[in-house]
Amino acid sequence: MKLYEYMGKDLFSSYGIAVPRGRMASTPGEAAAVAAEIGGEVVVKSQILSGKRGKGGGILFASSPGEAGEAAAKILGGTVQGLKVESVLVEEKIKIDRELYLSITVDGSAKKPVLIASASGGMDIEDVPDEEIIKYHIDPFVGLQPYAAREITRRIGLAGPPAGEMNRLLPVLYKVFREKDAELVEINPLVISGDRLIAADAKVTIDDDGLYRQKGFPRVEERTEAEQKAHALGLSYVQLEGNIAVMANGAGITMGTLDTLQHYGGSPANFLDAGGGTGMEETAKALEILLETNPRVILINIFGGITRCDDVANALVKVKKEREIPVPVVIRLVGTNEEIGVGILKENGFEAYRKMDEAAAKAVELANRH
Amino acid sequence: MKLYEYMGKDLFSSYGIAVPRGRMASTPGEAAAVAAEIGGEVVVKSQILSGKRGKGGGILFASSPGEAGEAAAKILGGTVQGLKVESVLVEEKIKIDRELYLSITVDGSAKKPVLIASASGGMDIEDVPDEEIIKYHIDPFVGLQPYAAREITRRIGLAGPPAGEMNRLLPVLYKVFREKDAELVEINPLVISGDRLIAADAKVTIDDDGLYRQKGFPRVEERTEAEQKAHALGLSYVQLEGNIAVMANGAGITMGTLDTLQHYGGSPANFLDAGGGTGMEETAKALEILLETNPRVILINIFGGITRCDDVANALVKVKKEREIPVPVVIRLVGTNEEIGVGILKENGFEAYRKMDEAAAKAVELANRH
Amino acid sequence: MAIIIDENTNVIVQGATGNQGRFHTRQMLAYGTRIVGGTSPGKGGQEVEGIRIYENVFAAMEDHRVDASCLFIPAPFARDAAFEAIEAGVKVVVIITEHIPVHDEMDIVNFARQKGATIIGPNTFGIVSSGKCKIGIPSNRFFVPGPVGVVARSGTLTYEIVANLTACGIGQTTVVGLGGDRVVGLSFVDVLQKFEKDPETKAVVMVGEIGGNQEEEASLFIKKMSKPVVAYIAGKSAPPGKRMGHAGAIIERGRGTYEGKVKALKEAGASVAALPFEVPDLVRERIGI
Amino acid sequence: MAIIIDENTNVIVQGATGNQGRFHTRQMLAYGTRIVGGTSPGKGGQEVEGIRIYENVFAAMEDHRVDASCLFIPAPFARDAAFEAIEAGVKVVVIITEHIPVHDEMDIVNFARQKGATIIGPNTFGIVSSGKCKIGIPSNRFFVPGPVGVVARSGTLTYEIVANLTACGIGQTTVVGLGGDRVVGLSFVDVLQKFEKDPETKAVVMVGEIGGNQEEEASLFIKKMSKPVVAYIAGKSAPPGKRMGHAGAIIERGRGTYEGKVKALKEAGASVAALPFEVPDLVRERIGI
Repeated sequence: MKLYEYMGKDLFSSYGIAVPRGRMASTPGEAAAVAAEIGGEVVVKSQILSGKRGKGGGILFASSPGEAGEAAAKILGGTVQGLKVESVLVEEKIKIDRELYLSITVDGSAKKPVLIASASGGMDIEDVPDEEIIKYHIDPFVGLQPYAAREITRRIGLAGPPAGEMNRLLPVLYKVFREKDAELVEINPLVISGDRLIAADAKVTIDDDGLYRQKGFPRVEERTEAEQKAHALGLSYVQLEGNIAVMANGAGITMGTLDTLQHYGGSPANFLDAGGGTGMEETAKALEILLETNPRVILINIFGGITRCDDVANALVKVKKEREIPVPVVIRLVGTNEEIGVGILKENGFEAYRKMDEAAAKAVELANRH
Repeated sequence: MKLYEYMGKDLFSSYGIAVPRGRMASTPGEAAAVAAEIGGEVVVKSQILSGKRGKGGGILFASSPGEAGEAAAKILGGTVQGLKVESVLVEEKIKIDRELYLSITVDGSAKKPVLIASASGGMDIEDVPDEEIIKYHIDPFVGLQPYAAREITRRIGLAGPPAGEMNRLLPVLYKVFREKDAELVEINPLVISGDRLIAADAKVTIDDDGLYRQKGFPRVEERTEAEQKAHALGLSYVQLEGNIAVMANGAGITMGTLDTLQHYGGSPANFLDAGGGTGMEETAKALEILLETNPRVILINIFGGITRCDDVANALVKVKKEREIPVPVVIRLVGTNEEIGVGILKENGFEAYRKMDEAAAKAVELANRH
Repeated sequence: MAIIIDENTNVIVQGATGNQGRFHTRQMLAYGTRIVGGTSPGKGGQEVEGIRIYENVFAAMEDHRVDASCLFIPAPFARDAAFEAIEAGVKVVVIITEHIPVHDEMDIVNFARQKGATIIGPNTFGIVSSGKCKIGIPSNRFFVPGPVGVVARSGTLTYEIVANLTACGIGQTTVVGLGGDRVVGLSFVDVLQKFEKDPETKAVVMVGEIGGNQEEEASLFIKKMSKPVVAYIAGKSAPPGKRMGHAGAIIERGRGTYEGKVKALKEAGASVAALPFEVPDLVRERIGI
Repeated sequence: MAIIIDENTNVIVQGATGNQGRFHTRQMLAYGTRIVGGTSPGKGGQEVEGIRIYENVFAAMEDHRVDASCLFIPAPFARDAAFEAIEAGVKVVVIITEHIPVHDEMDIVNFARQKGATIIGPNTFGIVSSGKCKIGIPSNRFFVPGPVGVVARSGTLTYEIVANLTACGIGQTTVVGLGGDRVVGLSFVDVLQKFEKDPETKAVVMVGEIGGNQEEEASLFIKKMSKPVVAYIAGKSAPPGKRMGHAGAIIERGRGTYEGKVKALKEAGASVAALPFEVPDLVRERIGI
């Protein structure tokens, strides 16, 4: 779950990490009030779950409360990077002497947290050459110890008061990362402003699987309505542009199904992974979600392991009995209780394929026939 | 630093470990007041830094506030196990269904914390055979995890609600041990009272070397006045019964000096380890401490490493100049700046030996001459 | 021969009294897996499918040599259960559980490294040494002995490919599910190394996915392998996965795409199937059967 | 030959700019120790006794191979400094500092175990391979090459015994100070094993103390040694040390007394000196010089 910048900064602040003074606002009036409270020049930043807002016109400067209100009015309700802006963060404009980059994330290869830092921060961090990027892997049983912080600071090349600030910041940032089940904590830019280090941005992603033990976070929703509905059923769903609705069980086989469809010239309407052990009721609901996308064909590809073929067949029959299915359904069904499932389908007028490629080819043929 | 039982229980209580209701009292009146507050039967326990109070008459029972006051009057100001009692702990008398033993301490061989538990707790724990004692070593980087707690509980042989209580207690006790720089946390007996586990005693020792970062503990003083004085100078001092005052530099060589004295029939008045790098001023003060014990002879055994022989010699001369030294001083002096030191001593009428055995023999001879 | 587990592997099932645990204990027994016990706190002494239930792994090990463990433990308790198995001395720990927090996964994998244990998963279908031992959840019917080692990131896609192989008369030495999560115990390279050393394995099928850089790392090892590798990479047409801010980009540095993975594998000498059902033909081609 | 360190050992001094660090850097250089650098945060680039000071151990290792480190770091910072050396890859870490909290000592020793480093100390005088390398604080004059390995718990008593040996014409291969604290990196057994394997060491002198059960554990190994061992145990007449509640008694179970240690050592075939100055004669007797 991604956090909005203002939430990430609130989180940082609660750990004693310095952030610019400021507050979230949902209306131009609120924005002007926050600007008045801060005094002087302010920055008005659109709150969306994406980076590169600066280049997208999502960050404006203002030198009075009136200007701040106007800036907020320009941004609020509009879109930045294709995302609707519902709130802004109004904060003091800080003096920037230098911009650094700092983050901690999970390194799947090393199977450890990795701290990434660079003396060259700011918008173009992805173009900074590898030799200017510092990577430090953290043993989860040891944590980020003071000596490691000093070594990272040394490699960044800091000296004087900002070096001391960095030595203090690094273990705290790891603490946030660990205690909050974060997959990512990123500060870009981390600004040197006089003697101080200030987190001028905050990008925090909380591990969805860790949310059950992370109380006190507002729930941020990034999914479309259909995706939310699928998620509530324990299904993984992504909307796509095509006209063949797809349901399979397992992320890999769902991807394989899409690949096969495209191979035969078809165009998938969605990615729906029904998971490994979904029962009859969930399967029926998943079908409902597919139908709502108004596809030309539905392709169901089930390789039964934990999922039982008879459950899938019964679910299909149930949906058919409850409502009309206005488009053809192509089913591939093998695995656990395959014979029973195929029998149920036949009795109810569905044809079942044993081979994935044949089923995919058939679905493409039907979609293109219209 | 050992904590009094009531301090240990306050500490446990602050971590959510169940202890009997009660409070410390310094007068019979206070004891009666605490008993009245608790109601019903109470226990009045002398607060001394030693075990086996029960066998020594230091624990009395009372069934009314009046009786509690009388019990406190009996104990307060007296001695238990040779120690003066200045306070008592008055607490509810708990129902004892069973007594267990539980502690965590440092295992110098394994170089790890070790948790020790036994289903047979109570006063005679030291006589419980090894096979009824459970030892579990804790990796300091991993801590005491829930699975380990369950395994210990299983090996103790607990079932039902007390097993659940034990599973919760064990990681908390380790937390106390680790967070408070403890060398020992011991609960004996740990009482099963109905469904509950209650710490009926609390023995906690805080690592002296960790005290600098352990705020919030009252300082408990176990040393004699002379020992305190020596400790304030960074010296390690223990009072003994004999008549030859001894000073050496290093715990091992001080022990070796005592051994050698006894070998020649002498009797040491003290153990004074002046440490490895003590300067002139500290050495002079250490001499003052020795003189206060009114010995017959003083034996100084210095093998100079960090300690410089000239510093020791100068210290001796300084003391001699400032005050009369009423007893003979035998000095053994070798090592760093030996020649300078021996020169200074000779100039000032002291004789220096090079060999430890000769110096010890001389000291014994002088002590026995009187 | 086979890798990691074989007919002599003694297995316990952690969480054997739950629905999943019970069902798959029965399935594994039916496959011939030597299950010597199950665990379930508070249920020591019971029986499930004729298997004795113990309070914990330590208790089971008082009665049996235990070589491997299979976890059917809910995500919030999986870290503790895995630690228990590792500390008790179990050398192969198969974690079926999905949705384990990634910090717990890092803890598990690093604890296992310290103690010299092999973690399979989390979020895996498990591991099958065909005809000898199955630890995990795939259905029994498709796994038959033969000359091909299979290593995969995802489950059902692997069943698909294994079933295709079996249908074409190509059996498997061992089929390893690495697990679908970001942090898992084994990488492709770890398993390829074992297959390279296993005398019965004549070729390896590797089932990858877009994202991460495991397949690229595997390519470096494949270059040095004496045995042929056939790969399929899922996700040619998949929507882009979520990205971990700039940090993710810095770690991946352009790796992780379908095209990049296929290029790396082909340059390393692997055959790459465009679609899952092409795998058996490519295997035939490479081992000449 | 010698154990642990020799004439090729490259040493850095952590905390080289303090009084102690500076003094002993000079002394070690005078003994012939190959000191390649010192560390002191914030003082990188300075020089002490002609030795370059680095910001930290990592920086020193960019310029030099570093085999061993000697810590003159105040107790509150010793844990972190030791961790730094260990993680940087230093394989022998000598910790002179006394009064380090015991929990920090456990952390240091267990971290070193994970990383394969040897900790000498804390609260040790150090280690001397006579004529080759001295890491620590003993004065240079008494340590001359010869056939006897020395291992001890306490400092000054060791100087006493080494000086006696040297005065009698018996030099030393290596003299190891285990350290006086309850938790230290090496035990008597660890060092005895190394001396047993060292071809130049003909006999071992072991200087123990009352308390703990290290000497009893060493006795079990001495039984199997091919080389003679001469021991002295200090504290025959010492006041009893502080006891860790019942827990201490349960761990020691009657071991730890002077009589028990001497009995165990004698039964294992060691010669036991009643007083420190008897050691040289016993050594002569055992190696026939």
